[in-house]
Formats: sequence, structure tokens, C-alpha cells
Amino acid sequence: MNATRLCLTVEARLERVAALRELVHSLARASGPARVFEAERVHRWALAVSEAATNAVRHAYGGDCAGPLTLEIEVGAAQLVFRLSDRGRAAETWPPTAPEVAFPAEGSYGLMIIHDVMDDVHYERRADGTNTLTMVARVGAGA
Amino acid sequence: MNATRLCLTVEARLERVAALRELVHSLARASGPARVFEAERVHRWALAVSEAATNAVRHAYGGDCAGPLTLEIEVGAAQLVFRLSDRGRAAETWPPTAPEVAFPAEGSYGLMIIHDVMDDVHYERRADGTNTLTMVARVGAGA
Amino acid sequence: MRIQTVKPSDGPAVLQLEGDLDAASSPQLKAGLLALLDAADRGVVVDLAGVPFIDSSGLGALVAGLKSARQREIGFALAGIQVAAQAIFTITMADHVFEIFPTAEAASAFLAGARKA
Amino acid sequence: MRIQTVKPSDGPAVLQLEGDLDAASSPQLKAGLLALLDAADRGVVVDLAGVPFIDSSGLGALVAGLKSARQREIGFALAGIQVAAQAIFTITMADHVFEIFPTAEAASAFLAGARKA
Ligand SMILES: Nc1ncnc2c1ncn2[C@@H]1O[C@H](COP(=O)(O)OP(=O)(O)O)[C@@H](O)[C@H]1O
Ligand SMILES: Nc1ncnc2c1ncn2[C@@H]1O[C@H](COP(=O)(O)OP(=O)(O)O)[C@@H](O)[C@H]1O
Repeated sequence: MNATRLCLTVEARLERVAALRELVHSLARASGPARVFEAERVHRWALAVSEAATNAVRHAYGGDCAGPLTLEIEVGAAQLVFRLSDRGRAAETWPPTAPEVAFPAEGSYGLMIIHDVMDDVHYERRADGTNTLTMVARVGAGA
Repeated sequence: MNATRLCLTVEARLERVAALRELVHSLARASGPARVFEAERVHRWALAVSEAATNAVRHAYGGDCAGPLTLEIEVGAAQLVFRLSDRGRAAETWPPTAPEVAFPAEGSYGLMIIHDVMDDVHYERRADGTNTLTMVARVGAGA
Repeated sequence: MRIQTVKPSDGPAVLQLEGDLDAASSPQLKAGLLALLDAADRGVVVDLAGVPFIDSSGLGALVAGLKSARQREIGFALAGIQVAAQAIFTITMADHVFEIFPTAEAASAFLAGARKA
Repeated sequence: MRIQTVKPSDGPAVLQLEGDLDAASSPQLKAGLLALLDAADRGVVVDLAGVPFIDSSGLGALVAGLKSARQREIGFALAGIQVAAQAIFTITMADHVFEIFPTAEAASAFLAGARKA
């Protein structure tokens, strides 16, 4: 059995995004010594989560502190699922693959990073007004 | 608005209890600088949560790693709510007040500590097989 | 939890602990403590400076040590309790029962003095 | 984020950062960087040894600095990037665009040498 699951709801403000990416780092302690994740991968997951959370604050809530932002992490044997939910505006489109960004640009790297880090990215607007970005990272059974 | 809410589900094992009490320490970072909790109170909350979690592992699950153990923390303006849920055996009785323990005993301080630290303690067995211990700590609006 | 024993020839044995002292680690402390008390005729100091958390199982292990020391009529003291680990002692009033010192040096000096007096 | 500027009379200015560099803190870095570049004719080193996390907004602020330095034809280098903060540079390939050094000293020496050559 591996039931590890974490979640954190914060006010949707840029200053709270740090707490959400911290939750990614709590993974190791919560899952125990049987599940050791490579530090480099954890850093990359934290980066992708951070970009997604910043986007939710900026684009879904338009920069206002208008509602809750929730991160859920489910630790499975073969994959980690990161689910980020807001109750702001729906995204008009969500690109299914990473858009190309020509360096050196000063912004717009967010989606590219999320797609680069995660194995699967899926955006959903639900009827109850919740937007959820589901990001999946595959991990070896022994990873 | 203060929507801060944290949760963590771990395998019900003594070695995972540390992760649950760590979640109490994550409060500060998650709630932000507007909500500063006295370090001493945070230590006491972590202790009570730790005792309750150890009890769930030992008594509800009988020491086996038989299921999930979930801690939820809700940060309200006037109170913090700590909710610890397991899917093990129901407690036969749950004392509504702190039992007296004569020091120096080698054990049985758990319930006394929980009642000493928390302002309100409430145990519930639900029909779906979940046991939930709800512990409430009152905090001043400015605390 | 890491446990290290320092046994000077002319003073009390010092048990240095590092890590959380909870239900997962206290059986290890209790075993180590009772074994040490069997052979420590100059008393025992438990140095808790490296312990950021103590729960009731940890306290239980320390109480077991105290009881054994009393039976054997040897000194027993705690040292270096961190602020973060103090709650369990105040809530249970164990702070009125143990001999508690800010540092292991102070505790050792006290136990050495008590033997001579 | 804490920002501190060290301006030796005979070498590049060094901007020492401490804390996470994310969307909450990058506007502060960008403003500080552009103000410093206005007055730093011997070049600028951004010392990231105290920065455990950098996201795309942080990278954006550094890119703004790089562009401004190029316009002004002064040197610009990064130093001390932590392992934990490296992902953003590899993913965006920014590590091929910036001059990057292990320490602020090495970066300063490089910029000073480049001016003389
Ligand atoms: N959570 C979101 N809700 C609505 N729109 C979004 C969201 N995330 C991203 N977008 C849209 O996708 C675009 C690209 O996002 P990104 O690559 O992160 O760059 P940036 O945020 O710098 O524009 C955004 O400008 C926005 O229009
Ligand atoms: N989560 C629980 N589920 C079932 N029984 C419990 C639970 N927590 C406590 N108990 C009962 O209450 C008693 C007292 O608990 P406690 O004060 O923590 O001391 P101890 O666990 O050392 O016996 C336990 O022995 C057990 O019978």
C-alpha cells in the first residue's frame, strides 16, 4: 500500500506560491525512505508546479487575491500526480504540447517548462467553476 | 479571505508520524506573514497531533501498517482545526476530558496531552468506517 | 535517532542523542539507556541538545531510565532540552521530577559533586 | 529577497542576492539590476550563491539585465548558481547564453580581464 497524498490550499497570491512548491519538497519526508526521489527531479517538479501556480494567480485570477489555489499531490507506485485547482477564469486554450520560446525572451517560458518537466499535462474546466491543471510525472517502480 | 488548508495522507506507521507533525510546522509558511503563530504554540500543536497520530497507528490499526492516516489543518481567523482520520477500528470510548495521569508513569500521557493542548476535542466514528478526531485550537484574530 | 555514549573514567556517562524522540525511536533509547545504567556506577547524563522533538513515548523511555537509576541508587540527569522539545515536560510536570541542566557539562559536574558530598 | 551591492573601485559591481527568485521577488531584482547597470561601467556580476530557487520570472529579470548590459556594451555575468536552481537554465537553454561562473570572484576576474584585453 502506498497511500501518500498531500494537499495545500492557499490564498491565490504570488507571495504564497513558495508554500505550494515547498509542498513538493515535503514529498520525500512524507513518502518515507522506501521512496527516494532524485533531488534533481524534485527540483524540476517544484519548478513546474511553481510556474503553474504563478500562471493561476496571474491569468486565472488576474493578479487579484480573489480565491483559493489548491495543490494536491498523489504518490503512486508508477507516477506522481500534481493537481492544481483554482476558481478563477477559465483558460481560453491550453496548448497540448510545449510552445517554442526563443531565448532570450523575458517571459512566456511557463508552459514550455511545465511540458518539459511533466510527462502528461491536462487542463480541465468543470461546471462548478473549478479549473484543474493535472500534471503527471512518471517514476520507475523502484525510483 | 483566509483559505489556508493543508492535508497529508501517509501510511499508518510510526515512522510516518514525523511527516504529520511536520505539516503543523508548515502552517506558518503556508499562511503567510499576516498570520504569525507563537513558536511555543506551534510546538504544542505538533506534539498533540503527534500523540493523536501515534494512537491511531497503535490502537486504531493495532500497530500494523493497515491503512491510510490523514491529517487536515484548516486555518480560520479565530481557530485552527486539526482533523485526524483513520480507517481502522473504532475507539470504544473517547474520554471527553483529560484523564489524570500520575507522574512518573512510563506511558498513557497521550490523551492528557491532547486535551491539555487543544481547546476542543471531538471523536467521531462514521458509517463509512472512518474514525475522525477533531482537535480545535482557538487563536485570537490578531494572533 | 542516533545515540552516542561518552564514558569518561572519572565522571558520569553521557548519552548524546540526535534526532526526534518519538514512538518510532524511543524503544531504541530505552534499550540503550537501560544497558548503560547496568554499567554506569558514576551516574548517567542524557544530553538532549540534538533532539528537536520529544513525545510521550520519548518521555516514557526517560522515565524508565530514571526509575532504573533510582533502584540502583545512581545519579540521573537530563541536559540541553531544546525550547521546541519543552512542552512535554511542562504538560506532564516531568520538569519537577527530573534533574535538568542547561548543558551536559553542568549536569556532569552536578552528578560528580553529589557523589563526593 | 535581499539584495546587496558591492562596488569595488577597480572591478565589476557585484549584486548579491539572498532568497527565492520568483514572480513575487523578480520585479525587485529587475529594478535593482537596471538601476545598477546605469552606473556600472566596469560590468556587473549577479551572485546567486544565496538563491535556492529561480523560476521563469527570475530568469526574465536576469535576461532584462543581460539585454541592458549588451546595449551599454558592458560585461554581465552570473555566479554561484545552486544545484537546486539550475533546472530553469537547462530547460530554457539560458545556460548557453549567459556567462556563468562558479564563484563571484571568478566572474569578476573574467570581466576585469575582458576589459583589459
Ligand atoms: N492558469 C491559466 N489560466 C488561464 N490562462 C493561462 C493559464 N496559464 C497560462 N495561461 C495562458 O497561457 C499563456 C502562456 O503562459 P506562460 O507560458 O506561462 O507565459 P506567461 O505567463 O509569461 O505569459 C499566458 O499568457 C496565458 O494567456
Ligand atoms: N485512536 C484511537 N483509537 C482507539 N483507541 C484509542 C485511540 N487513542 C487512544 N485510545 C485508547 O485510549 C487509551 C489511552 O491512550 P493514551 O492516553 O494515548 O495512552 P496510551 O496510548 O499510552 O495507552 C489507549 O490505551 C487506547 O485504549
